[in-house]
Formats: sequence, structure tokens, C-alpha cells
Amino acid sequence: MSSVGEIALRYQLQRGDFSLQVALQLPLSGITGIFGASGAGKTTLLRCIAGLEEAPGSELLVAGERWQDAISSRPAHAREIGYVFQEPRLFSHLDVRANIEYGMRRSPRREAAEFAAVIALLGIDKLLDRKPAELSGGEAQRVAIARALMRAPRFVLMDEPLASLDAARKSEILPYLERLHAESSIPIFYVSHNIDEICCLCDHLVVLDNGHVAASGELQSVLVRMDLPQVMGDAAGSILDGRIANFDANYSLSLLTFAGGELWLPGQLGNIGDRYRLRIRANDVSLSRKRPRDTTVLNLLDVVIEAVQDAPPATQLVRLLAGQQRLVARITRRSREELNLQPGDRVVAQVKAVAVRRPELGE
Amino acid sequence: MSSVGEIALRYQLQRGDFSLQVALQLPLSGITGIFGASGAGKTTLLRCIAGLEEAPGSELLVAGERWQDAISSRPAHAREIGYVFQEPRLFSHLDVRANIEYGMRRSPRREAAEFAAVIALLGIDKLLDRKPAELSGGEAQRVAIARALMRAPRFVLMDEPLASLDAARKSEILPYLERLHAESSIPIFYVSHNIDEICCLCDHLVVLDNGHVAASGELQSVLVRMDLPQVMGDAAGSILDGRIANFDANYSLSLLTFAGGELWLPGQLGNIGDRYRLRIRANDVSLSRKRPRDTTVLNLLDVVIEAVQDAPPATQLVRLLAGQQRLVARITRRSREELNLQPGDRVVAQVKAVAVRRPELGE
Amino acid sequence: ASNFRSTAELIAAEFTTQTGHAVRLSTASTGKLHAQILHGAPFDVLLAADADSPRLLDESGAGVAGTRFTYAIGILVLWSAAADAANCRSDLDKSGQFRVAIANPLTAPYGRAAETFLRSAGLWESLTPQLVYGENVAQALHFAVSGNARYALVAKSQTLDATLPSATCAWQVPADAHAPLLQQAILLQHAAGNTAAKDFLSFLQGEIARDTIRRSGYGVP
Amino acid sequence: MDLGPLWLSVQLASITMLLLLLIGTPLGWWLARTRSRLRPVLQAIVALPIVLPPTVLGFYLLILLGPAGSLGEWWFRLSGESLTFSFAGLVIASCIYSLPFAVQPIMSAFEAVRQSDLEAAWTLGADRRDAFFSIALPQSLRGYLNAAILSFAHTLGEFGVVLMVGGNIPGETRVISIAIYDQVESLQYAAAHQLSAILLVFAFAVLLAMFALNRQWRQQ
Amino acid sequence: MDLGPLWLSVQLASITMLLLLLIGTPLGWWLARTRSRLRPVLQAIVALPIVLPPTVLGFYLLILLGPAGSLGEWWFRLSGESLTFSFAGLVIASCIYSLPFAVQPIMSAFEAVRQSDLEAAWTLGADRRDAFFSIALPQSLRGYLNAAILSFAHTLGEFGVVLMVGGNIPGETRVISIAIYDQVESLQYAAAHQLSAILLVFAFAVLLAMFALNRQWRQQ
Ligand SMILES: Nc1ncnc2c1ncn2[C@@H]1O[C@H](COP(=O)(O)OP(=O)(O)OP(=O)(O)O)[C@@H](O)[C@H]1O
Ligand SMILES: Nc1ncnc2c1ncn2[C@@H]1O[C@H](COP(=O)(O)OP(=O)(O)OP(=O)(O)O)[C@@H](O)[C@H]1O
Ligand SMILES: [Mg+2]
Ligand SMILES: [Mg+2]
Repeated sequence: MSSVGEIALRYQLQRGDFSLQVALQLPLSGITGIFGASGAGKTTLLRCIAGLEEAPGSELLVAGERWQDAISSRPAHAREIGYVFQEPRLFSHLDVRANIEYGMRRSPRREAAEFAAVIALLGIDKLLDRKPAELSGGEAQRVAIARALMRAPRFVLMDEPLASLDAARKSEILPYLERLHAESSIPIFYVSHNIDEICCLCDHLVVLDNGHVAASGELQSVLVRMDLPQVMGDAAGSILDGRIANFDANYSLSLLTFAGGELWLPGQLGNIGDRYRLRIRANDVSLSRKRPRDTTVLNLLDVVIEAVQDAPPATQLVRLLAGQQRLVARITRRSREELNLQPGDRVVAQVKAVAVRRPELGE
Repeated sequence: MSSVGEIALRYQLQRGDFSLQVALQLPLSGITGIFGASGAGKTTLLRCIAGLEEAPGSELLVAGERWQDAISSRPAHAREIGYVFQEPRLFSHLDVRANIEYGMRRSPRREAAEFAAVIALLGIDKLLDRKPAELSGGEAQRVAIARALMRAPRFVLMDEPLASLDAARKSEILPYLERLHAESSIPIFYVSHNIDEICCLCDHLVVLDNGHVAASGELQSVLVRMDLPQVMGDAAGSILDGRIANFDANYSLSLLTFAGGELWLPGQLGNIGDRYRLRIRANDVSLSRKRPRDTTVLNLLDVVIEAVQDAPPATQLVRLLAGQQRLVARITRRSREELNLQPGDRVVAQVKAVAVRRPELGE
Repeated sequence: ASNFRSTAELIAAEFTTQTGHAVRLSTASTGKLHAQILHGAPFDVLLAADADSPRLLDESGAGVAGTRFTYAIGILVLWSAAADAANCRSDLDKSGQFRVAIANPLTAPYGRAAETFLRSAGLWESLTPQLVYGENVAQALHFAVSGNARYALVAKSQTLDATLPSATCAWQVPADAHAPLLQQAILLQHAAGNTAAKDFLSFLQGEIARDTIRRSGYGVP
Repeated sequence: MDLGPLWLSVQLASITMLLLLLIGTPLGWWLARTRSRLRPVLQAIVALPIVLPPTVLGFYLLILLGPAGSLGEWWFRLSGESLTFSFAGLVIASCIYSLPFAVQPIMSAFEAVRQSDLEAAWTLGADRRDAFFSIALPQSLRGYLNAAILSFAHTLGEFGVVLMVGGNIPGETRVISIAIYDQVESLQYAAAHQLSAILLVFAFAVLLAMFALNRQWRQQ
Repeated sequence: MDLGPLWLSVQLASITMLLLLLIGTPLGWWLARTRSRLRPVLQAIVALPIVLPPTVLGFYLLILLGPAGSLGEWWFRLSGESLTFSFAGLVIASCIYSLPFAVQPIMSAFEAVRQSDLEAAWTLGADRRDAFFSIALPQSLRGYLNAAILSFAHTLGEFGVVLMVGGNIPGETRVISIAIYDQVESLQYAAAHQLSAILLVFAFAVLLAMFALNRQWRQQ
């Protein structure tokens, strides 16, 4: 059922009225987002994978190893996962340091330097001697993240780990998670109801709806699916893969080229030649028939309209092809009719450079 | 110190290394956002107002009533507030219904119809007979919100109430909070690290930084302050106040007019003549010298550049005057130099209609 | 038995000075000691507060046949720290609502004796509502000493203790008003071959011990 | 077979249990919540009665409750009756003797009540008293159950104190523990076995019912 | 003043306490965590010893532990010594008699350990045993303290069982509670007062120390 480097699972369980019925095959690499409304079953799915739910008759194969089948189930402690719970769950009788060391002690692979790096990154160096009761909500969650990471897991399950963090802290931790994943290639399963976070982080996306899998697949392909407006809400968008081609030190702008065009992005995003990936929200793309002039919109792409889909009541989603790259634009129905946009038309897409999302680092 | 309709407070307390030192005068009306990084002291401030922290030598005046001074402190239960804590804090021995009724029983003013309305809005009608342990994270938080609201408070303290909710649920609850506030004019103090939420909801904004007040005032005036880029991050933006002048049923677009121009917004936003307020993120505004043509950007405003402020490394914030309304645009430094934008220049601001924020209802 | 404890200590001390044999005393109520002996207690000699227990041990073989003898005869007294000294006995007739403490007739020989005496005096019926029962004579005396009962029918040996509050009344009940309070001793199977234990029993029957016993408020056979 | 002593014991144990739950409530709450430095001292004092052998404790209670004792004298002047050798006296003595077995579980349960729940109750308009009855108490039901079981069972089995203070008066203070004791002492082993068996079966039934109740609460 | 009995009592109470904490740990854990239907039954059985009057319980233990009893016979064949009238027998009897006072607080403490904490420990690589020792046990220290205090004090004060099973043998089974009892019985009130006072002061000191420790844990 599952090949090496994959995780294959089939779970069915009932909790009151709610029933989880999922069968998934996910790559054991990269970051897999799990997205869905409150009560969709995201937490339950993670708990199943961690071995915390009894679900007889279910199956879980991880990289060819049978973790659960009809007969037996590997106990939670032997699954070598890191789990960041939805609430911090710090051990109240231990201070912050002992909490973090709890997992380290039980898995011999972590080094002191790594400890220092994680602590510093999460901004909890000054909290090490505190008891959990003396932490703010966000601080406790950061400690919980450090604790799970320092346990040297084979993969990490994260249940809305950043929900209680402010934007600044989030934008510090997100790239760390990316780097962690890039450097150690630890796969991460990342539950979030925040599509920005997911798009920023994930390679794969699973969309859960009321205990069922509404969509699952490579991030880009799920994102540009336009049949999920209810589930996806404002989240529609697309991913561009390119390379950093230039850096304008004067204005601090990086030039990203990809098969189909180029974009100027603020800031120094990497070295020239680095691969780079970015998300463009459908909301941040507008279309014109002609190239506008004298505008602060830096980035204009020549695109072909591939498809148009209604997103009631007032807007429509337009799928665009820029070279081999797909883009999605959200425009009002009126604009579309005024410009009489049709599949096959060549138009100019304006992408607000400052609106692009944080990219994924590394190869 | 405080007039009727105001809340005046002066708190100083020490918890370990952290010290809270705030003196604030806030209107006892509308929604006041409290914004700040993790560990800035947001929760501590709410706890002080609720009477849950011992802070001798502090003062709190609410609408002329002395709730706390050097000598005495009104106990928490007598303060008639609703408090939504950062974690749900449901009573584990009571089911959902009894949890919600707990506050109702102790304050005689709530009606059954209201109960049904709140329950339906928060989507917890099916959960009423469950125990808290059988709820998902988001469900528990919604029950906690219902519980605080049904207690018929004089004002409500909310500590990141929506952090654990998905976007769809959020965008359902936010307008309800607005409506609640509009209809019952219950003042709300709303802690969040999500500036979108705050801008969407609040009239007033307090920015906390490491236990101190970094800024406090009317939302618009704090938002257009350009000296807080570190604290505000991506949050810069502005507020427009206008009236709904027209509704295009065909395209489902509403026309908003305000002193300085007009904007088309998707959806039916209210009745013609209604007042309407919306937030425009600096990131969603671009500038051109001439009116662009054949573009899907619906909304073009004639504006005058008032001031320009560097937002390192690559962008700049531009404050604009559209009639009497202020707008902020974030543009790249390069664009600004290419277009040679200077204070006093007349330019055209393009506002992506789909990017506007949910408005506040009512007068 | 526990009521004989202090007397036994005196005798044991005398025995030790004479023979050099150390004596270890284990005190408990006769009922407890009886149960313990039946279940393997490492006791050599039983000094019971009654004659029943040694007889039963004798018959069951737990005691060494032929070693049973009466070492002391208890004397019942009416004791009070509050009653009129002159009319001690007759006061009891009109004791009214005052409590009268006796040892439990079920478990204690002195209790049985007290009951017989009260019956023979025709007081039993009228006094029944006033009676309180001690686990043994010691407890009956506690009731009176602490002022909770006006009278106690107890062993004379107890009332001689110098530390007691002085009695206003200590009337010796005539010996013929109840069955004799025979306290018997017996050599136990555990010590069947123990000469020191046999010596102790002989010593107990000797004049020195008898003298001590008499001075402690008992009769001797 | 005279079951009067069993009935008396059940009355005594039930009343003692109820009184101890009442007394244990404010005491346990205070002990669980106070930050006073006196806390360990008071806790030690509460635990002290069980350190003395029951008969000896009974002896001191006899003096305290007797007509010459301060408490006994006061009671006598109030009610015209003696505390010793009466059922009321037994209740007082049993309460003192079993106090720690009621207070400890209640205190532990109260300690487990989360401050955050109380805070939530306050902000919902419950004053301290109200929050105690609506939050702390229902969340501590199992502590109360443990307290009830321990104090009930302990009083049922107690006899040293009861014998001393009560005077073994049939129908008034001769409880079942004393009755069995008397039979063992008077070598009536068969009767003792029988009465013990009855007591054990009865106690087992009561305890089982209570623990089953506990199980139900737990499953809720 | 002969303090030998006090010393013996302290030994007995300490050993009993330690043994009971050891026994109470698996038993309390099982009772706290199991979903078995047998749970209430086992709980009732554990609580049953205290229902019998101590002397009567002692009487049955005497039969059980005596050379004719099953346990006593087995022990005798094993060690060549008798269980009754020996210190070892006292320890066994005290353990049985004080068992519920140790098991209840430990069980309550274990019940308060949050499942969510255990789950977190498992996902951090701790197996059930490890999670028990690193999470459940340290979070239940105060339950252990209560168990220790109750079982220690209860054993210190016990004398009915001890007198019956031990036989009041000086230096071996005459513990302080029996010594005081003897003095009260033989009307040596002054000596009894003195010995009681010593016992109380000693017990108070021990209890105070333990509760103060408890306070420290709490403040951490
Ligand atoms: N008992 C304590 N001892 C030491 N420091 C404390 C204690 N309680 C709170 N603090 C510190 O006080 C600061 C403010 O806490 P507070 O909970 O108010 O933060 P917050 O703004 O709500 O943060 P968050 O967004 O993470 O919830 C934090 O840095 C926290 O570590
Ligand atoms: N013991 C239970 N009895 C009944 N229903 C339950 C029980 N446990 C969970 N559920 C239901 O299962 C559903 C899935 O819960 P889950 O915690 O997986 O949701 P979630 O996707 O993580 O939601 P959230 O984003 O709010 O955390 C919820 O609707 C919840 O009410
Ligand atoms: Mg969840
Ligand atoms: Mg907080």
C-alpha cells in the first residue's frame, strides 16, 4: 500500500455524532498542511497518527513500517514523532528547561548547540528557569514547540502551533520551520486554519471537511482548484517557483525570474541563483488589457486566461497561465464583463510586489 | 480623572522580570483593540481591569465609579464584565448549556431569544449537551464566547477570542461582535495580535510594548502614525468613513461615497444611505500619475500626497489625502523614485476593491 | 490479667532478685491472652483474672495438666469520690440519677461479681438505667475517678493506688454476696519443660508472694 | 441475633460522617486555599487525634466531656444532660477521632480545583461563596465521597474511644464494634464470627454502593 | 522514663508507612486508571479492614498469621519463625489495617494527573512506565505526603490490632500506644500523661515537618 518515503493511512472512528473517515497517502517529506474548519477533524487525525486515539480496524504505514493494522498498534512513545498540541500541555511540575529537556533525554541525538539555537530562535532564553504558570499564552506555546523539536523526531505533528503568536513572532518562526525542514528534512504535518501560514510553509495540502478529505495533493494543484470556494474562502491563490536573478542594492529589491516572466520583490531574498518560491494571493492580482504606465505596481506579467469560475456573490476567480506557471486572480464580476475577459485572451496581470508571501528557503 | 463614559486606569505591577506600567484613558464605548507582541502584557492588563490581579496602589475608574483605588478594590464578581479568556476555561463538570447558563443565571437581563441567537450564530446549537472534554479547540472557544456574552455585562474583555478559529468562522463572528456592540452598545476591549481583526473591529487602539503603552488613541490616528513600523509591522493602513450610495444588483456591487471620492465594493453591504466604514491596508493601495485604463482595478481615487516615510529596507509608506479622508499606501522605494512622488503631488490611488476589509455596521 | 499487672511486677522483681531469672510480663485482658495462647503465643505462664480461662486451657491441653491453682482471690469494693462516706452502702440504694460503673459482666469476672451483688441486694432492676460498663475494672474506675460516674464497683487492689484521688467511700462488698473471684494461674504447654517457669509458679505460691498479693488488696487461698 | 448494636453503629457512623463532611468543608477549604503560615500547624493539629491510642484518647475525652471537664460542664448547664455515656457524646468523640480522615480527602479535592475556573466563575458574577458552591464543591464530589467512606468505615470500626466515652450501655452506646469485641473477650468465638460476618457484608455493600456511585460520576 | 516503646513505635510506623507507600503505588495507580468493572469491588475490599474493630481484626489476623493459619504456616516453613508475637507480624497487621489510609490519597492524586500530560509524555518518547515515574509520580507528591502522614499517624496510634497480634512483649512488640494503654489501665495516670505528652509532641513535630514540606512543594 505504501512505498518508502510515504505515509499511508486509513482511519475510521466515531466520536459522538462526529465520524472521521479518511484514507490518505502523503509524502514523508516536506511540509504537509492540514486545513479545515473548526470541528473538521484536524486534531483527531493528528492524534490518530500519533497513536493517541483508539481506532480499531485502521491502518497506518510509515515509510514501509507498519505502525498500525487490524491486529496491532505501535504505542505512542515508540512512534518517534514530535507533537505540538493545540494547547501547550507543559508539565506543570517542571520548569521550562526541564520541559524541553524531557524529550531530549529520551532521544540521544540532540546537541547542545542545537538546543541553544532553538531556544534563541523561539525567544525563550530568558524563560528557562520559569514554571509554566508564569508564562504568557504565546510564551507557553513557544516552549511547547521547542520541546517537540528537541525530541529529534522522525516527523513532526503541529496542531495550530502559531495561532497564539503575534505576526512578528510568527514571521520569525515560520522561516525557522522551513529551515528546519530544509536542513534536517524532517517532514512536518501542519494543522492550521490560516491559509497564509499553510501556503507559506507547505508543499502538500490536505483539506478536511466534516471528517472527510475534501482535497489532497501538491499545494499548487489544490490551491488552483476552483471547486472548493466554500472550503477555501479567501485562501485562493497560487505558487510561483523561480530563481533569484538579480539584486538591486540601491532600492533593496530582488528580481525573481521564472518560466513566464519576472517579478521584483522587496528585500534581499537570497543569493543570486538561489531557487525561490512565493505565493501570490488571488486577491493581490488584477488584470488589464494593456500595460498600465506610471503606476507604482512594479510587476506586470503577460498571461493567458485559462478558465473563469464564479465565486458568488460578487467576484470571480480567473486562472491564468504565465509561461508554465499558473496564477489565480480574483476580480469583480463587473470588471470581468467590462473588460469582456474570456478564456484564451492575452492580458496583463499586475502583481503588487509588496503583497507577495514569504518564500521557502533552500532547495 | 475620568468622566462618565470613560474608563481611566493607572496600573503598575511587577511579575518576575516583567513590569506593567500603564496609564490609560479609554472611551467606554465602541471597541478598543489592545495590540502587542507575545509577552507584551495584554493579558495582564485585562486581568487588572477584571479585578483578577492584585495591584496595590493602582487606580481604575469606570464611568465615574471608583472600581479600584489606593484603599479598596471592587471584587471581580461585582464588576459586571464579560471575560473571554485566552484559553476556554469551561467548567468541566457542567455541559455546554450549563456553562452558558452559568452567567445568565447570575444576571437577570438575558432573554431566551437572545440565547438562541447567540447559540446559532456561534454554531454551537448541536453541542449544547456535550461535556467540554468532547469539544474541539475551536468549539470550546466559541462556547466560552457565548458564555461571556450571555452574562449581560457592562463591557466585555476578550483575550484573543478568535485565535483558534478558522477564517470562515471568524468572518461570521466578527460582524456579530460588531452588531452586538452596535445594538447593545456594549463596549468591548479586544486583545489580538492580528491587526486585521483589530482594524476590522475597533474604534480605538492601544498598542502595548513590553508592559508600556506605545500608542493609544482613535484607531485611524494610531494606524496612520508612521513612527511605529516595528510594532505595527504589516499592519499599516487606514480607515474610510462613508455612506452606501448605490447597489448594483446585477454585479452585486455596492457603491460607497465619502468626502473625497467613491469606491465600488463587492456584495450588498447594507441599505442605501447607511453609514459604512472600511479599512484599506497600505499594501492594497498603489499609486499612478495618470488614470490607468482597461484594468480590473475598479476603484481609482484622486489624492494628494501628504507625507512620505521610509519603511526599511525596500518600501516606503505614503500618507494620502482624499478629500478629508486619509489613506496610507505602501510602495517600493524604487517605484517612488521612478515616479518621483513628492509631498503635494496630485496622483491617482488604485484600491483593489476585493481587498477591502469588512466594515463596521450601524451608526 | 491487666488488673494484676502492678502486683505481678512486684512479685516478678522479687523473683528475679532471688533466682536471677528475668521475667517478662505481657499484659492484656484475659480474653485476649486466651485467644493468643490458643494461637501460638510464646507465653510460659498465664496469670488469669478468672478461673474459666485456665480451666479451658487445662481441658484443651494448651495448659500443662495439674499445674492450675488459685493465686489470688479478688475483693470487690464500692468506690466513690463523691458519696457520703458514712452511708456509703445505703447511699447506693437512693443513688437517683447518678451513674454507677461496673466492669462488663460479659467479659470481666469483677463485672459478673458486681452483677451478682447488685442482684442479691435487690438493686439490679432499679439501677440498670444508671449502669455504665467498663471494658474491665480499670475502665470502670476511670468512669468514677473522672467524675462521670458517682460509684464504681471495682477491685480492691486498684483502690489502694496512692495516686488516686482520695475516696470518700470505699465499702468492701461482703464476699458471700457474689461467687468467689478466683484468679488462677497455669503453666502453659510452651513452657512444659521450662524449670524457671515452674519455679516462678512455686514462687507465686510461696509466702513472700502471698504476702505481696495480700498487701496489694487480694485475698489468698 | 441482636442487631440493635448494628443499627446503633450505622446511626453513629452516618451522623458522624455527615457532621464531619460539614466540618470538613470550611476547614478543608481554608486549609487548601490559605497562604497563611499557620497552615501546616493546623494541619498537624487536625491529624493529631489519631496518634493517640483510641482508649487513651477516649480517656482524655472522658475527662474533657465529663461533668468536671470544661466542655462537659458547659453542655450540662445548657442541656441538663451529661455528654459522657450518651449518644451525643459518642458523636462528638467519633468526630474528633475521625476528623483527619474526612478533612484530608476534602482538602486534597479542594486543592485540585483550578484557580482559573474560580476566576472564570467570578467574572461571570459569582461571588466567592457562590463560586464555592457552584464550582469548587461539585468538582470535589469525589473527594467528598472518599471522605464519607473513610469516616464512615472508621467510625463503624472504632471501639476504643466509643467504649471509653460511651460506657457500653445497651441500646444507647453499645455499638456493634463493642458487641463483637465483648464476644471475643468472653471467648464466644462463634457468635463473634457471625456478628463480624454480618458487619462485613453490610459494610461491603455500603462501600460498594458508594464506590459504584463514584464510578458513575467519573464516567460522566 | 522508658522510651523503648516510642522507638519501637517509630520503627513500626515508619516501616509500615514505607511498605504502604510501595503497595499503594501500583494499587492506587491501577484503581485510578482502570476502567474495569471490578474497580468498585476492589476499592471496597481495600477499605474493609477498617470496618472491623481493631481487636477483632487482630483476632482474625491472629488466626491467619498464627502457626495454624495459612499465611503463618507458610511463613513458618519458610523462615522457621512465627509471624505472630513478632515484629514482622506487627508490620503485616499494621499494613493491612492502615492500607486504606495510604491507598485513598495516592489514588486521588493519581486521578488528578491529567491524561493530556501523559499523552504529551508519550509523544516525547516516554513509555508508560517512564511517564509514570517522570510525570504521574512527581505530580502526585502531595498525595504521597498525605498517605504517609495518615498511615504513619494511624500506625502510631493503633493498639488494638497490635496488642492482639503482637502480644505486648517488651522490647519486641510493646509499642508506645500499648505502653500508654497499660499505664492508663493500671491507673498510673501521671505516667500515662507524661508518655502521652511525649508521643504527642513527637508526632506533632513529625507532622509539622511533613506539612511544612508540603507547603514548600506547593509554593514551587
Ligand atoms: N508569575 C510570573 N512570573 C514571572 N513573569 C511573569 C509571571 N506572570 C507573567 N509573567 C510575564 O509577564 C509578561 C506579560 O504576560 P501576559 O500574559 O500579560 O502577556 P501577553 O501580552 O498576554 O502575551 P501573549 O500574547 O503571549 O498571551 C510575560 O512576559 C510573562 O512572561
Ligand atoms: N468525545 C467526543 N464526543 C463527541 N464528539 C466529539 C468528541 N470528541 C471530539 N468530538 C467532535 O469531533 C469533531 C472533530 O474534533 P477535532 O478536535 O478533530 O476538530 P478540529 O478540526 O481539530 O477543530 P478545531 O479547529 O476547532 O480544533 C468535533 O466536531 C468535535 O465536536
Ligand atoms: Mg483542533
Ligand atoms: Mg496573553
